[in-house]
Amino acid sequence: MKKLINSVDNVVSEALLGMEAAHPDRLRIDHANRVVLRKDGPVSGKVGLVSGGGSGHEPMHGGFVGMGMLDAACAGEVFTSPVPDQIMAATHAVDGGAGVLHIVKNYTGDVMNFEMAAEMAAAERGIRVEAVVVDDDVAVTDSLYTAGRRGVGTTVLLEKIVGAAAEAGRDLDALTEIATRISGQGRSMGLALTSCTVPAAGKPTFELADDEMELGIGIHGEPGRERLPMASAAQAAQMLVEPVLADLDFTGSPVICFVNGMGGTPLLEQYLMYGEIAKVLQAEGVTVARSLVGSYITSLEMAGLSLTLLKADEDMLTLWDAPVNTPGLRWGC
Amino acid sequence: MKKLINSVDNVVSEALLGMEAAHPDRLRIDHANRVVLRKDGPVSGKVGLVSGGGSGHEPMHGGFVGMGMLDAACAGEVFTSPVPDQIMAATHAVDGGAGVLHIVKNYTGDVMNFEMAAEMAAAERGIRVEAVVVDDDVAVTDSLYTAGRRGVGTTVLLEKIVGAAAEAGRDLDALTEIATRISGQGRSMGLALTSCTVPAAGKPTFELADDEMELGIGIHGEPGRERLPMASAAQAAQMLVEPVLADLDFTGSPVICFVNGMGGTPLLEQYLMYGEIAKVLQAEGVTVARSLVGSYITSLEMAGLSLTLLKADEDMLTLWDAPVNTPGLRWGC
Amino acid sequence: MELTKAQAWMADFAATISQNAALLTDLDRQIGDADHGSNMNRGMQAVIALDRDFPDAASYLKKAGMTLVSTVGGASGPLYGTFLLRFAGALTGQTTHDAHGMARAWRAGLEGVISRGKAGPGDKTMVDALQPAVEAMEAETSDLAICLTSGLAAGEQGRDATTPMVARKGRASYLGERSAGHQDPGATSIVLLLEAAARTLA
Amino acid sequence: MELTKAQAWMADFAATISQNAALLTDLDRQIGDADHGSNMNRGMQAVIALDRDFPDAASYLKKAGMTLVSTVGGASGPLYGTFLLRFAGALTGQTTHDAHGMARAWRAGLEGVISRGKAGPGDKTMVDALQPAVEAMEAETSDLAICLTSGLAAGEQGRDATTPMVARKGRASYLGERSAGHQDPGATSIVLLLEAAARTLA
Ligand SMILES: Nc1ncnc2c1ncn2[C@@H]1O[C@H](COP(=O)(O)OP(=O)(O)O)[C@@H](O)[C@H]1O
Ligand SMILES: Nc1ncnc2c1ncn2[C@@H]1O[C@H](COP(=O)(O)OP(=O)(O)O)[C@@H](O)[C@H]1O
Ligand SMILES: [Mg+2]
Ligand SMILES: [Mg+2]
Ligand SMILES: [Mg+2]
Ligand SMILES: [Mg+2]
Repeated sequence: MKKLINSVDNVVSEALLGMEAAHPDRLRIDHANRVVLRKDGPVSGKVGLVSGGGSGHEPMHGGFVGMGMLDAACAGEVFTSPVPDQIMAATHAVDGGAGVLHIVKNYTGDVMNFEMAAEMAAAERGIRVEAVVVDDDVAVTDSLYTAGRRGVGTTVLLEKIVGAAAEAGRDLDALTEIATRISGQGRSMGLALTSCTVPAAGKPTFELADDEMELGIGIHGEPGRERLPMASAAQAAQMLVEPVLADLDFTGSPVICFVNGMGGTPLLEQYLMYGEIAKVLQAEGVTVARSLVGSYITSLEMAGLSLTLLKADEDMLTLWDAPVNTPGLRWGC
Repeated sequence: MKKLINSVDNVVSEALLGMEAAHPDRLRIDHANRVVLRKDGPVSGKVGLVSGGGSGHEPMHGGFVGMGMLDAACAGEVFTSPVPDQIMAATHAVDGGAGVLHIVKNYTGDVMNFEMAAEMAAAERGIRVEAVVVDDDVAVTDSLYTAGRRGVGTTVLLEKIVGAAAEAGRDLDALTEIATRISGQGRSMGLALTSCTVPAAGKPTFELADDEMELGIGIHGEPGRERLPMASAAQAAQMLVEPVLADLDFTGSPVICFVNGMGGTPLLEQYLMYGEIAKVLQAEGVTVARSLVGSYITSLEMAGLSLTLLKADEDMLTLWDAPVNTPGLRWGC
Repeated sequence: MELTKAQAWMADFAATISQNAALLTDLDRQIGDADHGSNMNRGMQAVIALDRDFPDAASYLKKAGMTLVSTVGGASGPLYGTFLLRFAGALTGQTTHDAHGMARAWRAGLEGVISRGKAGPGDKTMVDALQPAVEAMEAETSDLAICLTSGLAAGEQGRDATTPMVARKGRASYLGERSAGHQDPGATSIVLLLEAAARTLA
Repeated sequence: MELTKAQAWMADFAATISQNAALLTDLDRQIGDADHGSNMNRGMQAVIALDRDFPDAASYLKKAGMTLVSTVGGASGPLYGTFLLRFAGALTGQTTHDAHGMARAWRAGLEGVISRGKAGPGDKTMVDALQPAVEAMEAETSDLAICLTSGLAAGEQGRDATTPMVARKGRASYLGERSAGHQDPGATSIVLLLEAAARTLA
């Protein structure tokens, strides 16, 4: 394992020190609790948006803290959900009197830790907390009897859109409603060319031969659903688009198309893949109204790509276009 | 070699198709000449800024085309400078009547191809063309008798600042002057943990063992000056800062500090390294006025990091803060 | 249960986890995200770093549970934390320290895990080791040592039985059929907890 | 020089480059950026795809030079392009096709390379193969075939001599001392050009 770190135990806390040093104008960091906070928060009268999860997905979530997006992000250990103490600290810190929305990716650990934190925050301080659980990964077979789908790329789009809605002064019920709707209308699919190495583990989570790829991966370096021979970009685009469209009808409304690099795939390939994906979508009658290309929800240095489609409406598009000022996503200001 | 491509011959042209599909609002692409153009260009009365170089450094340069930065970027083959035809096409396309500035990184190929293009553009159309050659890499021993230093990270800062100055209506002489000054006041140093694979070559340019790193690398996957045992983040920060400060005195004026991922190094490590570098700079009495952290001038999927310091002044800082709207760098609008 | 026994149990478990952290992480690498060993180790190191001054075993184990909740994260933090919190709750007010009480405490812990994680038998989780262990303890309440060793033996069997299962809960469920053929990490660490108990609590 | 000879030269060079592209790229991987083979191959494929209809060798080679400038990029594009442009320029108006004229054309090409790239002998570039080759041709003007084969032999020696050199021009110069011990890719491709010439131009 080769990483630019000092010790496997301090990766997250030292990265947070660097983040604070790099963005003193926009971020404030509660180092004891490992919570990234909006510098100008809590914003009085605004619903506080709290997300978080394991580290190793940067810029998500800490890089999405700021005006028009999150109020706080809790940084867990690498690929390990944060603990309730962190989430409670974040919830208290962002409470502007209008309640707090937790944005949770659907992993057993994340869901349980956020649940415990919400129970405690409500009991201890009477803060009204709602939660939305994002579960958009079509690679996972969903059923009543399983843990359900993983939360992946839709999370980024949701944090942006709901962040804009919160900034616009919508209340907790309205935000919970639109967040739930976004989670229901987003679908993702990913593939990997390499695995990645969790610092504490010291070696790659799985091994792929030079002529293999892994289809249906999540964002924790975990193996996917299927190991396949390495495909061309055109074939790979098909493999990503097809299961997404098979799961939800994306025709008939504007779509936000998000092509995401997993961390180790250069932008050159991401753009090439965007072109291939756009071709397939056009042929399938999907109207892309907005797009996002880049490494926004990553698995450390994993090489690979994910596709997220969100069935949007005019309201969501307006919120998508609204100003956002975070280290990871910025426009309009 | 595992890459999300269709064929090694079409990587660049297909990536440009994807780029156009992803940014139809901001970019226009001359596919025959592989030139990325500002959608609303040429801007009449404004000096046109043209850069370019080998592909594989994305988002540089194509991702820096747009309001407040470049007017055009010429995309060469991967790690191969563009040809004069492309540069001429770009020069003609961006000419708004106020002349054109070529921003060239100091590589033999880039310098010669831009020179030939400038000669031809002047001869054929009478366009006034000036050039600035960026040569900021302190890893390279400089002498009258060699090709001189490579152009690396300072290029990004220069394109942003001079882009803002051009947008503000400064004339070609003023832009050439400030560009030359920036080039003289920027210094960079890089290190790599892995090499990268040029698609047409099919295998990594060099091999590094699991306990080795390469100090003093450029941006073309080429080996560096020294192979060293893998170091901690704190040591690596020293190795980057020290030769930069030894080459130019950065105390006494505000500094822009740019910590750049080479492509395969996750943001988590980049932030961690930013923190380490900030500590060393503070101890050395360097005042960081602005900072930039991210993968902006890359070597495909190379894992590694570079540090660029630019000795700025108030004018440069104001230009740095000015609005910019490109796929790769955006703020203020 | 005496405070010193509870502390010996946690100390033993912490040492065992530390020795087996690489193994647990390795199991988790195969069907999860390669962190179960480091998660549990981080938590148990925090537990043994606790002050040793507690009025009784129940308050100590409650604090240990809270410590796991606060330091582990992931799925195992809330689950192991809830286990100990409920286990401690069942000890509160118990005056005799016999096999009956022991089985009751483990049962309470198991129910906490189930109510928090919603996993049932056969879902390929720690429940598959914990539930048969608790049932075996409940069937052997004549002697505390025998109670614990039969719990351990049943837990080991339960752990082994997870190997062919297709996971329906936790991260391994994302793998679908591919999760079969790998032993569940959480079931494996539960057996370490049972081993430590058999060594220290009788 | 007859048009057909010039075209045979370029065709032979293109084939040789294509056969040796991997070798050239490999040399460039060691002290450069692993593209000299693909650069030259891209350019020469474009040259042989040119229309075959030209008034004379000079206008054909001029077009070939422009084609290299327009398709190769990097350092070798302008350098090889300038070489052929100047070579063609020296042929213009030449009526006899002898060794004198041949040497004069190569000299003109060499001077183009030097004025474009500013490299001198010992800088570990293509000049280190090209310059001795031109000098050897100039010393053997009695017979065209002998002129070309002695140029080739001197070029080979010049190429071999680049191995111990420390580069002062081109990308390899960034490596400083570490560039020593590797043969220069551009000097290597110049020898392929000389080989093709010896086979086709006599
Ligand atoms: N819903 C659940 N109920 C019971 N145990 C579970 C559940 N989900 C996961 N587990 C257990 O947790 C273990 C994984 O723990 P760990 O790796 O520390 O957390 P994470 O999965 O968040 O990385 C699994 O091996 C399994 O035994
Ligand atoms: N200034 C120069 N003068 C002459 N030849 C040069 C010069 N710089 C580089 N070369 C030659 O060009 C070769 C490299 O060509 P190539 O790899 O195609 O271009 P690049 O270096 O731009 O990748 C070198 O091996 C060297 O022989
Ligand atoms: Mg985990
Ligand atoms: Mg090159
Ligand atoms: Mg795990
Ligand atoms: Mg080269």
